[in-house]
Amino acid sequence: MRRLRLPAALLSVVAFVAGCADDAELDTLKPEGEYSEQIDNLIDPIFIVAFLVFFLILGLTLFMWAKYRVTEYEEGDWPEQVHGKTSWEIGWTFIPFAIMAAIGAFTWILLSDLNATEANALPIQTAEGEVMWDPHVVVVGQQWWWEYRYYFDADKLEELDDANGNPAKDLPPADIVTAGQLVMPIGEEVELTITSRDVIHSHWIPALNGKRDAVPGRFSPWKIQANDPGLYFGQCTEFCGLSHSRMRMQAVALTPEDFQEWVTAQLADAETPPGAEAWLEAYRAADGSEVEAPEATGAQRGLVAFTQNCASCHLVQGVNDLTYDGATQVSGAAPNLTHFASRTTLAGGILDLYNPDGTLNRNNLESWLRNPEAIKANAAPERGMPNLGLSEETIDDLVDYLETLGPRPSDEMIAATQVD
Amino acid sequence: MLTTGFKTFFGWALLAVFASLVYGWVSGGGGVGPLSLGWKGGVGDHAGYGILLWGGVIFGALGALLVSFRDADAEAAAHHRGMNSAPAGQRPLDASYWPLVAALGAATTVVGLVVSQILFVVGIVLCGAAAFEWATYAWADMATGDPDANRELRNRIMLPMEVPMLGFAAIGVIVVSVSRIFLAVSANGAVLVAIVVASLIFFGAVLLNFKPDLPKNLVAGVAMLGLVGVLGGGIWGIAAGERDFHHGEEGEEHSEEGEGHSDEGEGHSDEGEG
Amino acid sequence: MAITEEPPLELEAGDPLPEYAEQPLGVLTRPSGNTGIASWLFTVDHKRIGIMYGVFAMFFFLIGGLEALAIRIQLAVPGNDFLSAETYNQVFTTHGVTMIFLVIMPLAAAFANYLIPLQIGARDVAFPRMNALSLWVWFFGGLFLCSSVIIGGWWENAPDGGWFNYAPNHGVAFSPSKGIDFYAIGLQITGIGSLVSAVNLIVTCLNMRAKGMTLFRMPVLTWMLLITQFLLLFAVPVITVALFFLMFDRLYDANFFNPDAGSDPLLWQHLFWIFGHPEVYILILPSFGIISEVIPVFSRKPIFGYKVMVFSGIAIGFMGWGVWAHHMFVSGLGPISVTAFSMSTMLIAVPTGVKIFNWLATMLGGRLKFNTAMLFAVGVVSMFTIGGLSGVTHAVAPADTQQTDTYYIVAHFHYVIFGGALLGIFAGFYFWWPKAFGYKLNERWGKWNFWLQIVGFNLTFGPMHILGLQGMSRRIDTYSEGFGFELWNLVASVGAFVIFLGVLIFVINIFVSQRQAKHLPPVGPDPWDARGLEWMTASPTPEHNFDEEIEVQQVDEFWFRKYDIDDDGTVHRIATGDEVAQPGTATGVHLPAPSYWPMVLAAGLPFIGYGLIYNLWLCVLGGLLVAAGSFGWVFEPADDPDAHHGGHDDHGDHDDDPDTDPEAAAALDAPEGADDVAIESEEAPVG
Amino acid sequence: MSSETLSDTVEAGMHDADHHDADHHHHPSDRKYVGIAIGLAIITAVEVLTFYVDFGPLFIPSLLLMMFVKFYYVCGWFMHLKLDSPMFTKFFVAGLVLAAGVYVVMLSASQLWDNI
Amino acid sequence: MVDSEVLDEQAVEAADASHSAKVGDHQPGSTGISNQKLAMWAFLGSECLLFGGLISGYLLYRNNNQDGPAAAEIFDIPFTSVSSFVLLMSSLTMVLALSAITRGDHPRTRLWILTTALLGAVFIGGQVYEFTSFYREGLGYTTSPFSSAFFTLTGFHGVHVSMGIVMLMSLYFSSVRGKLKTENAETVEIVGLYWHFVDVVWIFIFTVVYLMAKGI
Ligand code: HEA
Ligand code: HEA
Ligand code: HEC
Ligand code: CUA
Ligand SMILES: [Cu+2]
Repeated sequence: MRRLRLPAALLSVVAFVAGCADDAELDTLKPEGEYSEQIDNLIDPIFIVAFLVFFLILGLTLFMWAKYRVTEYEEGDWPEQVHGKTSWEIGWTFIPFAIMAAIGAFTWILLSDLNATEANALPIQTAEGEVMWDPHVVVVGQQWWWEYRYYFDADKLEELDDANGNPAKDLPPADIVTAGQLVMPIGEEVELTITSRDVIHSHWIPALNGKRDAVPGRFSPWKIQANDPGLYFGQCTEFCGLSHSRMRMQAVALTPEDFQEWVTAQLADAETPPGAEAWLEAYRAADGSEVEAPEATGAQRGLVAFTQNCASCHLVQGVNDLTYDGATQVSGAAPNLTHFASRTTLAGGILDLYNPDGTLNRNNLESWLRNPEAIKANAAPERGMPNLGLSEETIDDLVDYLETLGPRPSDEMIAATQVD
Repeated sequence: MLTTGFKTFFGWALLAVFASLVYGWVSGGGGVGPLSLGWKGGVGDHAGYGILLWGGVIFGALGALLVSFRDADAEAAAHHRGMNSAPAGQRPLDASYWPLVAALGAATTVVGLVVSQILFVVGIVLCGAAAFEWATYAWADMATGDPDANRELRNRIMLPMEVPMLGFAAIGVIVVSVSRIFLAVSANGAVLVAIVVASLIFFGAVLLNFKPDLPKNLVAGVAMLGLVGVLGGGIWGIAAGERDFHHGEEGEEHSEEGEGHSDEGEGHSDEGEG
Repeated sequence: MAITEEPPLELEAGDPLPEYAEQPLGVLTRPSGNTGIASWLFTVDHKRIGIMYGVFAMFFFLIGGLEALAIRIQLAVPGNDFLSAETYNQVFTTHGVTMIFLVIMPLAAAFANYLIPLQIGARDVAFPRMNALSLWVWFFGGLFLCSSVIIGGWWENAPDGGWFNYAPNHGVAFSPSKGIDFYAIGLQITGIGSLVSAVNLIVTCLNMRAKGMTLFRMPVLTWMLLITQFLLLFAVPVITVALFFLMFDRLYDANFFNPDAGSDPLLWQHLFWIFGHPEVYILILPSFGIISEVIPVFSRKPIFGYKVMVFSGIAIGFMGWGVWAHHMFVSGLGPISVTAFSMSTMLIAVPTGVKIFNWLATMLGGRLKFNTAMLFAVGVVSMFTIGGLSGVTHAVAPADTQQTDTYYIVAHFHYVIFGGALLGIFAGFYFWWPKAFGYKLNERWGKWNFWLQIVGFNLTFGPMHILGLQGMSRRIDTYSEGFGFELWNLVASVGAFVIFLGVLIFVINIFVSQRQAKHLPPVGPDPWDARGLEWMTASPTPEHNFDEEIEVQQVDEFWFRKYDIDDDGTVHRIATGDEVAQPGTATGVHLPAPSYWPMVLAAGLPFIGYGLIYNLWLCVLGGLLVAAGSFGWVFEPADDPDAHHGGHDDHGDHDDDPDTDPEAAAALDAPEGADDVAIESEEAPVG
Repeated sequence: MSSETLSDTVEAGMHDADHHDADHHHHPSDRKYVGIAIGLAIITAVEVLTFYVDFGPLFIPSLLLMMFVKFYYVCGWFMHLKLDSPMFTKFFVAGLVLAAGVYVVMLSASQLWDNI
Repeated sequence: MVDSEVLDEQAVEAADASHSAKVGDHQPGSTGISNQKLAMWAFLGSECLLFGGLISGYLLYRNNNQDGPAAAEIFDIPFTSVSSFVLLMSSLTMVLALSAITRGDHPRTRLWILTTALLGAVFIGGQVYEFTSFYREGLGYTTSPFSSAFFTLTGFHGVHVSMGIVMLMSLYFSSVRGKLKTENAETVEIVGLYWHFVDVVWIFIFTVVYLMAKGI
């Protein structure tokens, strides 16, 4: 494929089709799900029609250039003065019209397909026992990362209403909240309800379906589906300010079994580093007053540092969910870190969290904590994560702690990631 | 050769600059602030200072223009036309009522300084208008030897400013007065007053339409009375204050947070008019 | 300000005045004369105004082009840090805004101003002073917009929301710099210019036509420009509303686009695109008109299907109003709206296709002379088609969900705008240059210009199709390795520099040709053996356009005065262009006098703009300028009274030939001719 | 309600029409204007009445109808569209129709009618 | 506000005619109609889209009053009805002015022009009153989308009326100075067109914004 590219460069129009490269993770012409395939099946023939029309026009032009070209005008050398020909003109009104009508018909059909949803029932084990889940995820865009919220109780979704104000800032509590990576079961139609807490973003996983904007104040329906397990890349495509280019995400498609496993893990509270449980207990009971902290391990110290520095914005279920009172952000939220280490990327899907060999990529995480603005231009503290001026030791401790917020993702997933 | 035009404008410029300095100081500025345009140290009230200084600059520029381009310079003109002597200038023919306005303006300004900012602004505006008109009159009256030409000259400069100003002033007086009356009386009273005022205007016009030869003095007198009535009503309205508006549930909170903005909102329509 | 407009000195009776004494004294008199910079600044001559539109637009083109180059440098390689994210966002926004509002639109306006009166045989536009007003309002508005780059720091305060500037990202909370205030107010100002000129040109087209010039004898270019003006007339107020809402939101905390108060951010998108889509046809139709003039001349055939050309233009103008939501396919509109707008968008391909095929049919069987103007025109036919076809692929809404906001869109609109509008405008430059300046542009340089531009253009924007389909988002300040974007971005960046070279050669060509022309015989009124009325007068066009009114009997009137067609279809020459064309030597034609007021009025607007952003007192100053400007205008006689006294030489560029041409003078004395001229010119000054 | 019947209701004795300059345009007489104005006033009164009296399901249709009639009379007679060049009507109607069309579609797409 | 400049422009063009005498009486355009009138009508066509946009914005947000007062709660229909009458009658006086000047009856022209301007000023006074009282009752410009849209729409209309009054006053002054001749009737007509248009817009606003607030 790669070799094909040079000749293609000579005729960029041809390269149009050939342009799909092996490493093009966002390639729109390499569908991996039902809907993206439908779109591809519609557009490929249209591309061909377009090529034909273009070559017709170009061909006619070149033909006339070859046939009728003169270098100088000679006195009296005048062609027949044709002022028009109605039959021709009717012809080239009608034929394009017919072509467009055909394209329009197929477009119409596909549009109604893409906008229809079907009710599915996927059995899911939750804490309350098995529920039948119609796969559905609420997607919330925010400068500059994505949040995914899972509600296994369909009634909760009824509470989403787009009447007044921006409801995305005040969503009902979800069973699972994650950031940057949308985890979904394969083979199922996964409905998305897309909204935003601040400006307009656009959610796009090219391999699985087209995009849909996340508009504040609106809940836009969309759906995706993946045929095979894997990691599918995405990118926010509506201009959303400073770090629009660094607002990415991935869809992680798992087999139903793996998905169940993931759900089970996510439903649990975060694990507290061994030896720190007592401190945490005391801290929560003390309601803000000083409690002597454990100093033994990095993770223990990290927990303390986290509680002091980070908990005002980041929620870790089971640790600070009692004291967390919303982020100091315009949008009112920061990524939920409860099972942070179970993702393979961080910071809006732009940094790998693991090395290819499966170890934690401390480098990335540390540099993020050292100065997020250097990695992702932002407008902190109102928008984006601020530089908190942490000491190197604290950063080390925090990384130790964050690593405990597992479980670790599977090796295949780690191998599939590699975003930078 | 310094022409009268130059002298008039330059005089005004000096006066305005001086006034701006004084104003900059007395309104609470410190040290050399007003001298350095606020660069080294403060100026009291920026708005007034700015207007005065700006006026000075404009007058100065006009004066400089006149002298450098030898506009309205009778001698230069005479020279240009190859004549030996310039024709004599002409004394002003009309009595000028601008000194009166200027005096009124000055008084209002002083009173305004003490009493209310609005009055102060009104005073400043009056002074400015008087100064400008007066200066132009004075200049135009002596620009050439021909009174007709002088009048034409004056009109050329002044009409583009006078006409819109007068237009605005006319609307402004009525709008402000009428709305103050409406605000002072009860809601139903406002309806009534509106009906009465509009009917008076309308039927007065109808009457005049049918009886065009009513004595001029009578008409003028009645019109004057009407105007005084409206104005008086307005002043009464201001004095009486607005009636109690019945606030919505959260009215209080809203009106507080919305204070500045709503004013600006209204300011908008005013600007549009300007 | 006409402070001392001829204050007559009281002279003793009987004194004879020397000639020069009639000249008013002092510079503050009403502007007069036709030399020097002042003659440009205060002119109300539609030709000078047209030329100034062109020159200013080229200046902005340089700015917009440099911004484009900055974009391309930044994107040439992955992870580049030539521009910070902050700067990049401002650069692409100003690039888009500059190119659309300050380059293509005014370039079209340049042709509209210069050519409409000439093509319909008029002496000037309906309201010459209003015409000057629109120029200056637009230009000052443009400067105001561009000043945002400098004011408050280099690239600190420029608009950064993208050219369509979606809500609520354009709010103060998300864009705290003053940039978007500049955007809102700047576009508002330029909008006033467009609106005024639309009104003016519409009245001109409808009401100033020469005798016999019925609507369906107007040249296709005039028709397309007329349609464009109607689009402007109705589209500008829509964005005016949107911009007011935005301005009030930003400056006075209104709630039009504030989702936290339950407002709908899509309101902005609707309003913007209701304006925005007609706007893209505003960009392209003038170019369609231009090549409809060029292709027949260099094919030696009349335009194929004149009426169909006109009607398809009208159809495009109409349909352009019903498709705006194709820019919102993924915004969550609801399936019914999406389907409806998808269908309506596809339909536009039909009238546009008709045009393409008619141009081809015009060339079919003709005698094609591929000089530079023709090359550019044919370039439009093929390059625009590429852009149009990719447009059709966006119109397929499901496919657009994959394409929108990727470089595939960037490719589409650069193909239609650069490959359609801009190439067409270059064709126009080469074609009408001799009419405006009296010399032809050099063909050798011209061909270099064309080929570099077309090659560079395809090199730049062709690969963007691939990039887009490979998933590269637009408006990203940088991209990572590993997505397959590296190669094509580099190619595109190289291409951009080739374009730059191409345009540079155009600029060089102007100077080269001007020097060469000194050694060449004058081009004469009709250098191309052309067809329209504009060629029926001397080159460069004399200030009064035509010596006498032309009576029109058919489309391509000028051509039919030169040629006759036999019954068997052969063409015979009956006269040469030089014989038919008017010498352009008439003197004493009474023309509208220049005026300061349009400039004074226009100058007030940026002050109001700065005032709204920085300090309301500036608004007072601006408001005074506007008020004084407009009322000064009202009280200024449209005609310069001096002209009646014969003191002024108002009649065009015959300074070198002060002696009145006896024939022309005689023509003036002749009752009918003189009356026509007088009435014509009486009418013009009304503006 | 035709304009003729409207003007018939006008009291005689309004301004004499004989000053009317017959050759200038073909503007209607003052009498006609006054008649129309009275008609408009009556319609407005009925409009205001809808505020006090319950028109039931007719509320909106009747208001729209009355609005349209007023609109028509002001444009047609006060603005002389009925008498002047049809070109003016075309310009104005073009703007009106375009505005109505475009904005109605826009509001529909914004689901305005749902939450009315 | 900027838009009002365009209006100015119109006023200017309109008033232009009054100062170049030769133009007023004879219009040689290809269509036989006057340039100025055509321009004014084109401009009014364009204004339809301006007010259409403002009205649409209002319709979209009419019920979104957040915690602030709602439309039906706050409107004072009796008062607004009187205002509407006043504006409507000013349309009558405007045509009477035109009628007078076509007859060459300058005193009556001045009378009716001045009456029109005065009635317009009363209308604006009423609007200032209305705005102030709404504000006092808790409806600030920033209170809700409804309030922003309402004040913007009616404010724009008010600015248009005010510009009209300025034009009328200019006509009045011209007439007083003897510069508004019988042959300049068209200038009065053009200002009148603008004035009636503004009235027509109010006819729309009064019905759709005020009266219908009750029902929906
Ligand atoms: C000069 C400007 C111009 C022109 C003329 C066009 C013309 C067209 N445009 Fe384009 N468009 C833009 C400028 C222009 N556009 C811009 C600037 C944007 C991006 C804005 C932004 O997001 O920043 C845009 C975006 C844009 C979109 C939105 C994409 C998105 O953001 O998702 C769409 C979607 O439908 C579209 C469609 C079309 C269509 C169908 C035409 C049609 O008019 C084209 C018709 C022409 C042809 C089809 C070719 C000739 C026809 C034939 C030879 C006949 C035979 C053909 C067939 C049978 C197919 N355009
Ligand atoms: C009229 C329209 C127009 C034109 C002509 C161009 C021309 C070019 N554009 Fe632009 N472009 C837009 C309109 C236009 N563009 C718009 C509307 C956008 C969207 C903005 C947004 O997203 O908000 C955009 C966005 C856009 C992007 C996407 C940015 C992004 O999404 O991140 C890119 C990227 O490559 C780009 C590149 C270019 C290039 C390389 C050129 C080149 O063709 C430019 C070549 C020109 C020159 C190099 C100038 C040469 C001039 C001279 C030498 C002048 C000399 C004259 C004198 C001295 C008198 N443009
Ligand atoms: C003022 C709020 C704020 C504070 C305090 C804060 N963060 Fe963040 N954090 C954010 C935001 C917002 C993001 C999302 C940034 C983005 O991707 O653009 C984020 C992202 C992160 C991420 C990446 C999450 C993911 O899943 O992609 C990590 C890890 C993180 N923060 C850790 C920390 C730690 C550790 C601390 C304390 C030392 C901290 N944060 C303090 C706001 C905050
Ligand atoms: Cu989020 Cu772009
Ligand atoms: Cu479009």
